[in-house]
Amino acid sequence: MIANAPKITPELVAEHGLKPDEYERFLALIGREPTITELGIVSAMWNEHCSYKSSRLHLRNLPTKAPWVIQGPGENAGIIDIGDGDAIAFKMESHNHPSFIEPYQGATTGVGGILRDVFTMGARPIAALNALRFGSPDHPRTRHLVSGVVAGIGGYGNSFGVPTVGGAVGFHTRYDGNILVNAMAVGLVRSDRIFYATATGVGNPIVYLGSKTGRDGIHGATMASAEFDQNSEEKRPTVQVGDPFAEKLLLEACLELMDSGAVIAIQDMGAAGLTCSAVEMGAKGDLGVELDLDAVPCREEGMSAYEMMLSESQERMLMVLKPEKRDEAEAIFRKWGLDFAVVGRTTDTLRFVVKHGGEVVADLPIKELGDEAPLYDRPYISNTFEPVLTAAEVAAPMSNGAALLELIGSPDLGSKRWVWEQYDHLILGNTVQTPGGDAAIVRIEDGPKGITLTTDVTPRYCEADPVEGGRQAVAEAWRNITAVGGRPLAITDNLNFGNPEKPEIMGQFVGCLRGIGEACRALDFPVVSGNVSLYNETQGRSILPTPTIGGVGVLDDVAVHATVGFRRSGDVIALVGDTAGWLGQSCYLRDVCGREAGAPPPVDLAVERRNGDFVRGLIQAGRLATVHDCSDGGLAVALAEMALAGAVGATLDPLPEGLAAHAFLFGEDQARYVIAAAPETMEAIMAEAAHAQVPVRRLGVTGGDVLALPGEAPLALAELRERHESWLPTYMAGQGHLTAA
Amino acid sequence: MKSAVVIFPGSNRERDVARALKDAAGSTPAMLWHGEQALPSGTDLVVLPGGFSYGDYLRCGAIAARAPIMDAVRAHAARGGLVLGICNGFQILCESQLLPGVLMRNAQLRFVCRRQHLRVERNDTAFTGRYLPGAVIDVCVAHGEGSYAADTDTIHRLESEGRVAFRYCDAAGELTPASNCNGSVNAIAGIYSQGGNVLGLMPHPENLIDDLVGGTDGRGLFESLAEARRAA
Amino acid sequence: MKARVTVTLKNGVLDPQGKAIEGALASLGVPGVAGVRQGKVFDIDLTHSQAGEAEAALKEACEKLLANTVIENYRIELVA
Amino acid sequence: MKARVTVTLKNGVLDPQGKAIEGALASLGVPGVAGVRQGKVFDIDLTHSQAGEAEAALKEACEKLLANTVIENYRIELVA
Ligand SMILES: Nc1ncnc2c1ncn2[C@@H]1O[C@H](COP(=O)(O)OP(=O)(O)O)[C@@H](O)[C@H]1O
Ligand SMILES: [Mg+2]
Repeated sequence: MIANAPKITPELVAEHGLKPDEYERFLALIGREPTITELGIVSAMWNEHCSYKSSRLHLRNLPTKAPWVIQGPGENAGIIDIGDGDAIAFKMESHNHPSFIEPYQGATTGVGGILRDVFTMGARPIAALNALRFGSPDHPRTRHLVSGVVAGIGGYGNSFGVPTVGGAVGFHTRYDGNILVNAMAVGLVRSDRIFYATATGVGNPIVYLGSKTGRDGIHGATMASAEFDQNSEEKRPTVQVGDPFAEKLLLEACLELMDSGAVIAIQDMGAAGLTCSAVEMGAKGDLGVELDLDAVPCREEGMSAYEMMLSESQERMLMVLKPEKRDEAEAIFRKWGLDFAVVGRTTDTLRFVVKHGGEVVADLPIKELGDEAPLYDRPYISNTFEPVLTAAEVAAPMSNGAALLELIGSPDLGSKRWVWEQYDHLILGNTVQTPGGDAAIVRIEDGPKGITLTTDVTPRYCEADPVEGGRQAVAEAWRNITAVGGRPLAITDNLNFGNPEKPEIMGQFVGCLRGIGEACRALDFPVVSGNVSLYNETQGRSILPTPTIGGVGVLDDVAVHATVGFRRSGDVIALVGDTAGWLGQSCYLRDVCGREAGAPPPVDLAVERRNGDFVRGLIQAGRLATVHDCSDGGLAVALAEMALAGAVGATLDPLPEGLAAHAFLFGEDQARYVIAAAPETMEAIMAEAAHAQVPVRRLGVTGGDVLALPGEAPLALAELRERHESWLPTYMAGQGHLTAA
Repeated sequence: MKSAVVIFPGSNRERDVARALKDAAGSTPAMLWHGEQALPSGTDLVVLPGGFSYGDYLRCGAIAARAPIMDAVRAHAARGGLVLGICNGFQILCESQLLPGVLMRNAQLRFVCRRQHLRVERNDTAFTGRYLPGAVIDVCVAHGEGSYAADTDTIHRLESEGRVAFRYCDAAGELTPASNCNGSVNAIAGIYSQGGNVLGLMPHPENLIDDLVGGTDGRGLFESLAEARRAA
Repeated sequence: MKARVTVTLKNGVLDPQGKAIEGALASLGVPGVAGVRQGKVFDIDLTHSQAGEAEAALKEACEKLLANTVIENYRIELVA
Repeated sequence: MKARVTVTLKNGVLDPQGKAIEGALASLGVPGVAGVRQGKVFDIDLTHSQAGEAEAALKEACEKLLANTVIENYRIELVA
């Protein structure tokens, strides 16, 4: 029988993050007191991060299917078909808490983990993105966190050799104690060469590959699900260190091994390392698993079974191999200088048996570890909605030009060049649209196909109205893909929220999810993978609800696409979509007027689709090549970005009557695109738009080196550029700062 | 032209340069594992590609410079064979003492990936024959340790012997502080060996060979190599 | 006054650099190397005249900047 | 046997990192820092039983790999 020391006390149970009733449930399942190793295993399997116990119920309502979806949620990454036998694997994942504690290593291991998810499926990573949220620029830790996180993302991706082609960076005081680091990876795989985590066959060897196991991140998964308190800075030694070089070797070795035909199933060791990976492989395949920990390659001496089962050392994989291919597989791993050890085998017992030092230290029912994990229908309350603000309730600025300068130079809307210049966005030689456009464009091998990628969410909208905010996040991702001419195909999501045990936070979660689901359905833009990060709270204060959406679209001919910058003088500029002048929750209201108030702009999904399809049709027909969607900051900011990107100015026509100028210029109405084309082309476009009942309004003409708003002194592009480019570098050069080494 | 690209375990721009060799120089390179002892016979050009050869944790290129294949590369260079080291390849050439000097951490202490103008300092070498004299080309950089440094004597020798291959400059060809992307001495972006047959440079001409992906200003280097070989 | 600050990784924290160097030394045929861990040294010139003051300043420097106390230990030595 | 190898930049070689640290310490308000130069330490476990052999191996390690003798000096100490 299993030796049982130490004794399992209620304190020990609580330290493992298990609630008393959850522990009772576990006791009932195994019918005896667990060993400490078993307690560790169940605490890892049943925490929020692995079991999705608060979110599962609601995630089920998301649309996950479409004819082009090969693999929806549930595997390491989602996979979509892009034609010609090519498929794209992608997923986004958070590394929020570790990055707050140690920004450089937290970010590196976040990137490493998501890259592994993608190549575990047999896909070679071809692009990475990230969405980052930091606290107020005035918060004493913000600069250090920005510096470390950005250096860490670059440090890992650059060395691994994947281009980081897009993302988002935002600042808000609600992230002061809980930053968000969401990383997305995208890989290319032949659709008949995909690998899964499901083990098959009894008696097959289970092989451990990659780096050695150390005491890193023990209880990392539990930490990721626990609300922060002031003591958490003391949990420091659990920090994991990333080794991009080892990951690069692991990638090459895994892909070579997959080509050899030796692999039956493969699973990366992510959160809760060996535990989650082994249990998932067995449970998915309706098989038992027996592990012998004496065979696990260890970096440190005297590691206990408990530590080995919970270690989150990075750059490790678990595989089930065809027995006859074992030697061939081992030779491949030795060539790449990686550890290779047979650590167990599949069985027909449906038990998860772990041995160490000749003794059984765990013996658990494998299916139940996953299937019987707690599932909560947590109570939630819908948020009280903010009233709609009319333009009359929002003060006009002294000068629209001055307001534009302020917005374009603000922390959220200022250029993020300082960030993305630290990411190698050009490696592999396929980056057709670099950071700075609406969505990145990456060519597939030698073309002509390409994919287009974006990450989006507007947390202040989600906070003010979760359903509308959820819809908007999806719609904006769809719009950004459309704006470059891509056909939006599917999304991954990274749902970052506060403590789900609070009904109002659960209300945000449920609301956002409903909005996301509605938008995905209406836009044929299913969810194929994702990640949930809850308990993003410090001392009772939650982050803004931040469901980051990572969108993927396809371009049949990558040469036919649109870009943001004005191309030449004399083009006519026009606005696709209606403008009511919606200032509630706008950047103008927040950054110029100093208020965060009102309902966010409503998203009409039918209109969204109609306007987007119209714009995409023109791009794909080769008739329109200058497009920018309108989002944060509204029309004026979009126009300024187009002028700066193309280094060509513009002069606007008189503004529409019956609408306050500031509402027209800074309102954040949805489903809008700014387009520019030669006069005769634009004339034809406007005629077609009228026919198709798509509202298009002429805005002005391109030319010169100023942006001239009607009735105001023209703004020199040089001044706009100076404002746009200077905030972040100036901020980062601030007091006592040193780039992470 | 017969070319070979050496692959170290952490190389990551080997496919990029192989594509450039094939597209612009018409040469499909042999891909050579770093553990090999010899180059394929008849090799005209050896390329050390960009990447992080062994993780580059100690000093960039330090471990790669001691790899078995490097003896063969040295012998090839000594015979007058062409060697091109790009980015990490340049670091490896310096660590191997095939080229003088060192590449230190960028002056701003951050990795930098951006478009970058270069002044082609001479167009009478095997690497630059297709560029016009004094040409300013638009390529890209992507490195964290590319700040070229050497003692004053070495710099003096490089300058007086015309061994500076490229300098970081602005669009007009001027050397300004803002255009020196990493703080290199004399804005040096690339240098030749004494015999002119070994070139190391930090920027990535191999990523600028296609109008769709940023432009074609990098093609000239590969076309020059092909042409030099035909002329030889 | 001069000081040397030595910053090393805490026990148990993975050291990819040390690992790579260990592998390289083995393949270069350097005998007998069983483990390598890499750290940093800072040689610091100080204007302080009192050892106590200097040490306090160095401690502050380590905590605020030189060491990442999440994963690193530091040691301060006054050398002259 | 254990050893510590310290690798420092030669005098006259520019150390941008040290300079940056100096600047950062000043703006953090750490008093009295007049100069910083950064180097590396390697803590090495050896299987040698004789000090002479160990030192020879370490010297080889430094010359072949650990130091770039164009710009760096090294020092070897056996510690136990
Ligand atoms: N963290 C980041 N990593 C890479 N690129 C980024 C990052 N943050 C912003 N960018 C890039 O900067 C550009 C502008 O970002 P953003 O304002 O979020 O665009 P949009 O409003 O179109 O979603 C985009 O091309 C985006 O990819
Ligand atoms: Mg956009």
